Amino acid sequence: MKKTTPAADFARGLWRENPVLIQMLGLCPTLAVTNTVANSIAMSLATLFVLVASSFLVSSVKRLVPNQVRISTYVLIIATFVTIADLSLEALVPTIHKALGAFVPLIVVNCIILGRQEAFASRNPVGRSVLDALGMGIGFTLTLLLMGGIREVLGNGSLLGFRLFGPRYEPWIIMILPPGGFLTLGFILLTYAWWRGRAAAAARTRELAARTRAPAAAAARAKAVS
Amino acid sequence: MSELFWILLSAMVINNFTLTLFLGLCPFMGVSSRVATGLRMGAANIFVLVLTSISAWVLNTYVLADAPYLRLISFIVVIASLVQIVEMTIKKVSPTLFRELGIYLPLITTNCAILGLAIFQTSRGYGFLQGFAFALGAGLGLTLALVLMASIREQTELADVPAIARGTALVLIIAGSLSLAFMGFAGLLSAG
Amino acid sequence: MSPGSVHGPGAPAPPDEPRTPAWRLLATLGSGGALAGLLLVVVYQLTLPRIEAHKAEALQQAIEEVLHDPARFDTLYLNAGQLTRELPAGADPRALERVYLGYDDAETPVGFAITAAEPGFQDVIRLIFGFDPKTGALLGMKVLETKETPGLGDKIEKDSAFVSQFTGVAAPLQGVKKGAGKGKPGEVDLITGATISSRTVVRAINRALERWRPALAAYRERRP
Amino acid sequence: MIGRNGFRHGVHPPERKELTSAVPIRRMPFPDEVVLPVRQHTGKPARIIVRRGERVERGDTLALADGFISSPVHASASGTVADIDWWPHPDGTSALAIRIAVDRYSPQVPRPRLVPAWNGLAPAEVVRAVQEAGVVGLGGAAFPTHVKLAPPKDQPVELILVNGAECEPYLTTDHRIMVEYPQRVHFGIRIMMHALGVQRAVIGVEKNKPDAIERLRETKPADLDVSVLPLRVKYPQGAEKMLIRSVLGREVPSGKLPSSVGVVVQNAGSVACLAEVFETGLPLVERIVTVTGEGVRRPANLIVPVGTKVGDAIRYCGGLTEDAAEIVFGGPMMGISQATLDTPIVKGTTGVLVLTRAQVPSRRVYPCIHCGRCLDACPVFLNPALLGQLARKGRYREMEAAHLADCMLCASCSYVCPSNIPLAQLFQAAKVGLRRQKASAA
Amino acid sequence: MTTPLQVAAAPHLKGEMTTPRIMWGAVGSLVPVVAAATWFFGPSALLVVGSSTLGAVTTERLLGPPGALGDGSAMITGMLLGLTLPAGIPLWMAFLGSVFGIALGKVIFGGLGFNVFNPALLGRAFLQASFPVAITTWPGRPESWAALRGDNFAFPFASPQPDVITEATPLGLRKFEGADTPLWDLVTGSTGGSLGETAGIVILLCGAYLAARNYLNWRTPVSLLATTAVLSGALHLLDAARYPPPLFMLFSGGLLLGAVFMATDPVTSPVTNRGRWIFGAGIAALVVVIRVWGGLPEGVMYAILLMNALVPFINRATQPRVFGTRLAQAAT
Ligand SMILES: Cc1cc2nc3c(=O)[nH]c(=O)nc-3n(C[C@H](O)[C@H](O)[C@H](O)COP(=O)(O)O)c2cc1C
Ligand SMILES: Cc1cc2nc3c(=O)[nH]c(=O)nc-3n(C[C@H](O)[C@H](O)[C@H](O)COP(=O)(O)O)c2cc1C
Ligand SMILES: Cc1cc2nc3c(=O)[nH]c(=O)nc-3n(C[C@H](O)[C@H](O)[C@H](O)COP(=O)(O)O)c2cc1C
Ligand SMILES: Cc1cc2nc3c(=O)[nH]c(=O)nc-3n(C[C@H](O)[C@H](O)[C@H](O)CO)c2cc1C
Ligand code: SF4
Ligand code: SF4
Ligand code: SF4
Ligand code: SF4
Ligand code: FES
Repeated sequence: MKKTTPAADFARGLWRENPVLIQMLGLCPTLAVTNTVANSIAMSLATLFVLVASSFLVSSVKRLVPNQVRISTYVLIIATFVTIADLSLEALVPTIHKALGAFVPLIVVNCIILGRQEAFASRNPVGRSVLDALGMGIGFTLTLLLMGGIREVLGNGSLLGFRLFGPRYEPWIIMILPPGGFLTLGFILLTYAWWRGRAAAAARTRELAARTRAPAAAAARAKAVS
Repeated sequence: MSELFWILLSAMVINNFTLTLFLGLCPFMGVSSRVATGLRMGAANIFVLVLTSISAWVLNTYVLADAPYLRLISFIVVIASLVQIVEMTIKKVSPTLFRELGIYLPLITTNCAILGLAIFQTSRGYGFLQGFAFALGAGLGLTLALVLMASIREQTELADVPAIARGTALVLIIAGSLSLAFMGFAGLLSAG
Repeated sequence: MSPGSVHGPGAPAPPDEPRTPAWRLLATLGSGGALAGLLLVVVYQLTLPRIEAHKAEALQQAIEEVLHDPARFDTLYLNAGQLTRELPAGADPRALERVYLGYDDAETPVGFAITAAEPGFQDVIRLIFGFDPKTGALLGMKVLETKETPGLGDKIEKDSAFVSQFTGVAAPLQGVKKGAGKGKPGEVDLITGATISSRTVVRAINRALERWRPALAAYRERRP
Repeated sequence: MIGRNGFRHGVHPPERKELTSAVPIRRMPFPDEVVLPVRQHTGKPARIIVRRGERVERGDTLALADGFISSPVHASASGTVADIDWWPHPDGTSALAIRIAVDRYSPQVPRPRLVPAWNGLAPAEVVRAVQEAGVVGLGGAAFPTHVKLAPPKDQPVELILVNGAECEPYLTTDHRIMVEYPQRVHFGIRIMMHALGVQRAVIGVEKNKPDAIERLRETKPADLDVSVLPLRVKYPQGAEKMLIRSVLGREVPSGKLPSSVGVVVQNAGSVACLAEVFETGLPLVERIVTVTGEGVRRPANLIVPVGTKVGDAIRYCGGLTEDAAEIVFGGPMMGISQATLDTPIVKGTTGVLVLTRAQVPSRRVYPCIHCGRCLDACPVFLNPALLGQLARKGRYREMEAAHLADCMLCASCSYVCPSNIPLAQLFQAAKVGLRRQKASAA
Repeated sequence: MTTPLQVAAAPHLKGEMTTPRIMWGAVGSLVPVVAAATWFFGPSALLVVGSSTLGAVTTERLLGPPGALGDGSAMITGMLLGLTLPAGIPLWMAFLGSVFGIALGKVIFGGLGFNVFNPALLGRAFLQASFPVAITTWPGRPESWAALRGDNFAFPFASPQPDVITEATPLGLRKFEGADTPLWDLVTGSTGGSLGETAGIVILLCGAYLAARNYLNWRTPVSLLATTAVLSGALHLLDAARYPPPLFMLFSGGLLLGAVFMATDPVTSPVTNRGRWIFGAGIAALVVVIRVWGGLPEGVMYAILLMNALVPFINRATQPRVFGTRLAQAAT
């Protein structure tokens, strides 16, 4: 793996390799628990905890673990941390634990976590692994917050429980129902692709402008494009 | 009987694992571009789900009664090992079947539909038969969603889908529409 | 996304460590498992009291609500068609169905709290209700778990006008469209727009009562 | 045994035959130049044996058949070989062609009897004579006739089916031949029966040509087992698989030839031509074409020397009208539109159709709306909607699996498609693309 | 002879039917249905249909391929969506439903011809899942024809004011109160319901016109209506008290509108004739199941959407047998 800076290790997961939006991993929790912001926060914090803790441990013990039982060991480690997170949530915030339902235990099989162990923590030093896990976890958190935000605002007219639009707002209940999960993520991806398409078009125009050395004309064209 | 039927129907269409509970989305997104693949994946899923339901019931009844905190670990370990054993058996006994279904087994082992089934079954306190109906319904529902999605995706390959929607975004919108359509089954058999 | 890319079986193994003795594999897994188990036991023990407390509190709250703040309550187990206060020897309490019997300050029983469940519009609705066998009337009802549509079906939980009807109404209940009641005892107005969910509540209570009535009656007779 | 089931599906385009159906066949004067492509038939192009500047008489061989599935080319007029070069071909491409500057005042008398008299010839000798006379099918595909007269031994022919359907709108060539030369049709059948050793023949004629049916019946020789069968007016009744289905109620298996069900199908004009060749002793050097359409001033049925440039034929018919817009070789359903008036009329040219501007509006193509009309039109029960979508995406292999090979490019599907999707055109391109893909894979 | 020659591919003749003609023909035959809705429900009907049509057309114009409005299909989507809504629904909801239906039900698949789900029904399903109360509030009939029914002019994104008088639909009455509506009322349309569902006779006449002009394939509605009649007839024979009679099934709810205008959408129904028979029968079976055993009183919309999802499958299963292949198969 190419040497990167710590900042890059951390930043990777936030956007460029965002686990949900770019890598399409961990879709189940992303869709299932994001009908309110509070649930999104709890879920992503639990995931973040499991991810960072597992990365730390996996990276620390990577030399001790024979290759053949690598995966089994990782799963064992992850399952342990997930159970801890599950029990802690149940003890501390029982209402949210109830709302998340089976999805906390299901963090065990979240593709992001095992994926990072395989792809990163098992090959890199502890510090970098933790940074990577933090980045990925925060990237996951941001996505869940975005999803939860959109769904709660439209679906309930509130954010974190606070009414935003007053009592006359007619909530779009679909947004907190299952179809709303699919549609919201689809819509986010569409917006992202549209934005990228525009950025690419703008870049092409700039390049063209530089090459033709006709700044004025190209600027006019760029304006027309955007 | 009618309770078992309702459990099966509920897991299959009313609370479809994929379209309303969001379980097993990764195979749903990843393996739903061809109907033939989707069918095989679905069949493999039904098989593993039933196996899971049985093992979870055994574990819950005989092993885990006093150590609920080991539930997750033991589910994972037992399911993974069972699937592995089955996989090896199939490979030995019927190489054809292995080619058709076997290659999907390791992919399924650790997906959340499987673990989710075990967890739901536990938290709802299903007995053996109830668990079996639940697993069968979940598997059939998963297959239904997978195959519908695959056939629609094959169709959209021939469409002039705008560039920004190609790929996952379109699949999600289709899934949302399917999920919307499946809402028609809500309340089935419970209105009487 | 490439299937199998993040899960073990599909991932290519790094080429180092060509041969590891079996005992090392077992030892690694064994010690890992042992450590994990140990850790979990510790966390479990640490969190258990709070979790149990939450659960007990939730139960207590529900019972207090449907039995209107009894002084205390007993858990009665159904064993071989009989309600017993004491666990039969060797029986696993988790396997037995139960009801709760509340008492007022004078140690007079005020009624039973009974849980019930029926499939509603989306999924199973779970609820608990208080029932007084002496008057044959309900004491109250509380929904424990529902996945009904927010804004519609969840009114069975949130609509106080609906919930309050279950206090004092005579069993068996009869769900009627709002305003269509004929003033008969046992009538409960259903919720417009959530007819199914509200009717499920009525049905769940009726079915539970039908099932429990013999045992409840028998228990009352045997009481000193 | 003869069933009148008809075939299923198909379309009913307006017939427009009245423009020429009553116009007697007329000989056109020799033009100043004829252009004879070496590729006027299905199979290998003919091998040229003349040089520039050489003098040739009408009926002389200019190019020899190159193998069995090939056909020679004969001079259709006396004159000098002016040039041998690439020239626009009716199929839209260019092909090597021999241009002959026609002798202005030549009587155009051929050399005596280049083709032997038929009686007394053994079947194999008939086949050779037919090949040497350059006779090919005149129904459009220009398949060498002698090949059909020598079918594989394991597929015995029981019946000769003469195709007098002429289902394409506008065209009246076969119609006029059957009305004016019915004896020739019967004589041609007699020759074919002899060559094939077959006793029975059926002439299928669409019911919109009652005069042809009547004339054929009147003139039937008593010793010949020929029956004339009126057919429903429906396009593509003349496609050989449809014709066989209509006449015999049999389906030619997918990918097989008519001989697999014991039938040889020959166009009525080809049969008459066969007779003419043996009657006159002159090889195939002229043919009958309908020059028609609203874009021609005086539509007619003409005998023209093979190789006549279409411009010359049209000029003879009074020229183009002001609003003429498109010149089509063949009928409106399957014909090929021509970019130039210099394209020669060849052996396989059944007609020249000139359409006006009002008839060929530019049509906006809409996406397929899955209305299913094309499925209801396709006489071979393909799914043109699916094939069209696959074609747009270049997925030729899947088209192959969807029986692209069975498509006969009849364009019934394109005709009915409300979205104006050029289905048949897409399928033709796909067939070419598929062949290329396979060639490059091999 | 200097005329420039045009070169085009065969065929050089074309049939009369064009896609815009089919679509505008459907628009034209929806006009009487809208008129009937206005007759029954007053100016609210025009407002609601107008708003949803405006939403559809605007979205198609902004997001769709250039010139897509000329084919008329967006207009149909908008009008049909409007006809499936109650008269009192806020106009902003009708508009939003069309925007959703066209944007995520049609444009995203590539526009006309490529969509899998019926855009009008997808828009309605979206509205029903979003605003289940507003979309099942059937305002009663005020004394004056010209009065608005319900809060059509609710401020965008705000809830409608609760309507004073509401009435139940025949299906709702049947399902939740076990009450029957006289058949005569159903046929004459003097019942509650969506704008387009009470005008049964008009819908049938328009459908007959469309079928006669070959704008729609008659097999789908015939199969749908016949299967509904047979299935509900069988149930009714089993237990006349529990299961409604076939004529009630046919004339209540959106069955006729769905059968004539929605199940027949060429784009989202099978392309083969055999497929159309299956499609219609499948919708009918689902409608009967949902109406009889489901939680919702009406199931036409969901039934059509569910069968839409099966269309690729039906198409695949009902490919015609290619000419000359039966013999080939027999030989091998
Ligand atoms: C998206 C959606 C969600 C629904 N959720 C519920 C629900 O949670 N509970 C319920 O009883 N009915 C629910 N329904 C069904 C209808 O609101 C209700 O059964 C029907 O309109 C009967 O109306 P009524 O109660 O006014 O007679 C739902 C319908 C839709 C479209
Ligand atoms: C769509 C289609 C329509 C055809 N219609 C006719 C027709 O009307 N008359 C005809 O003689 N040949 C027609 N043909 C050609 C016949 O299939 C067959 O090739 C021909 O009759 C054989 O005779 P020939 O070799 O003498 O040309 C048609 C072919 C196709 C593909
Ligand atoms: C009420 C009505 C309105 C119409 N509006 C339009 C229109 O706005 N744009 C249009 O292209 N065709 C419209 N048409 C259809 C045209 O009359 C004509 O049928 C169609 O454009 C034919 O298209 P083509 O020329 O591409 O074959 C309308 C038809 C009717 C009945
Ligand atoms: C007979 C007929 C019925 C139609 N039905 C619908 C419909 O139910 N919903 C709709 O959105 N469009 C309908 N359309 C219009 C068009 O086919 C539809 O918008 C396409 O689905 C868009 O690709 C119909 C068109 C015709 C000709
Ligand atoms: S098995 Fe894992 S990687 Fe493969 S599709 Fe399922 S979740 Fe994704
Ligand atoms: S398609 Fe034309 S050339 Fe062919 S048979 Fe019919 S009329 Fe003759
Ligand atoms: S062109 Fe081909 S696909 Fe079209 S109708 Fe003719 S045979 Fe069928
Ligand atoms: S006729 Fe045209 S629009 Fe209709 S299904 Fe065929 S290709 Fe599609
Ligand atoms: S997160 Fe559910 S299958 Fe991957």
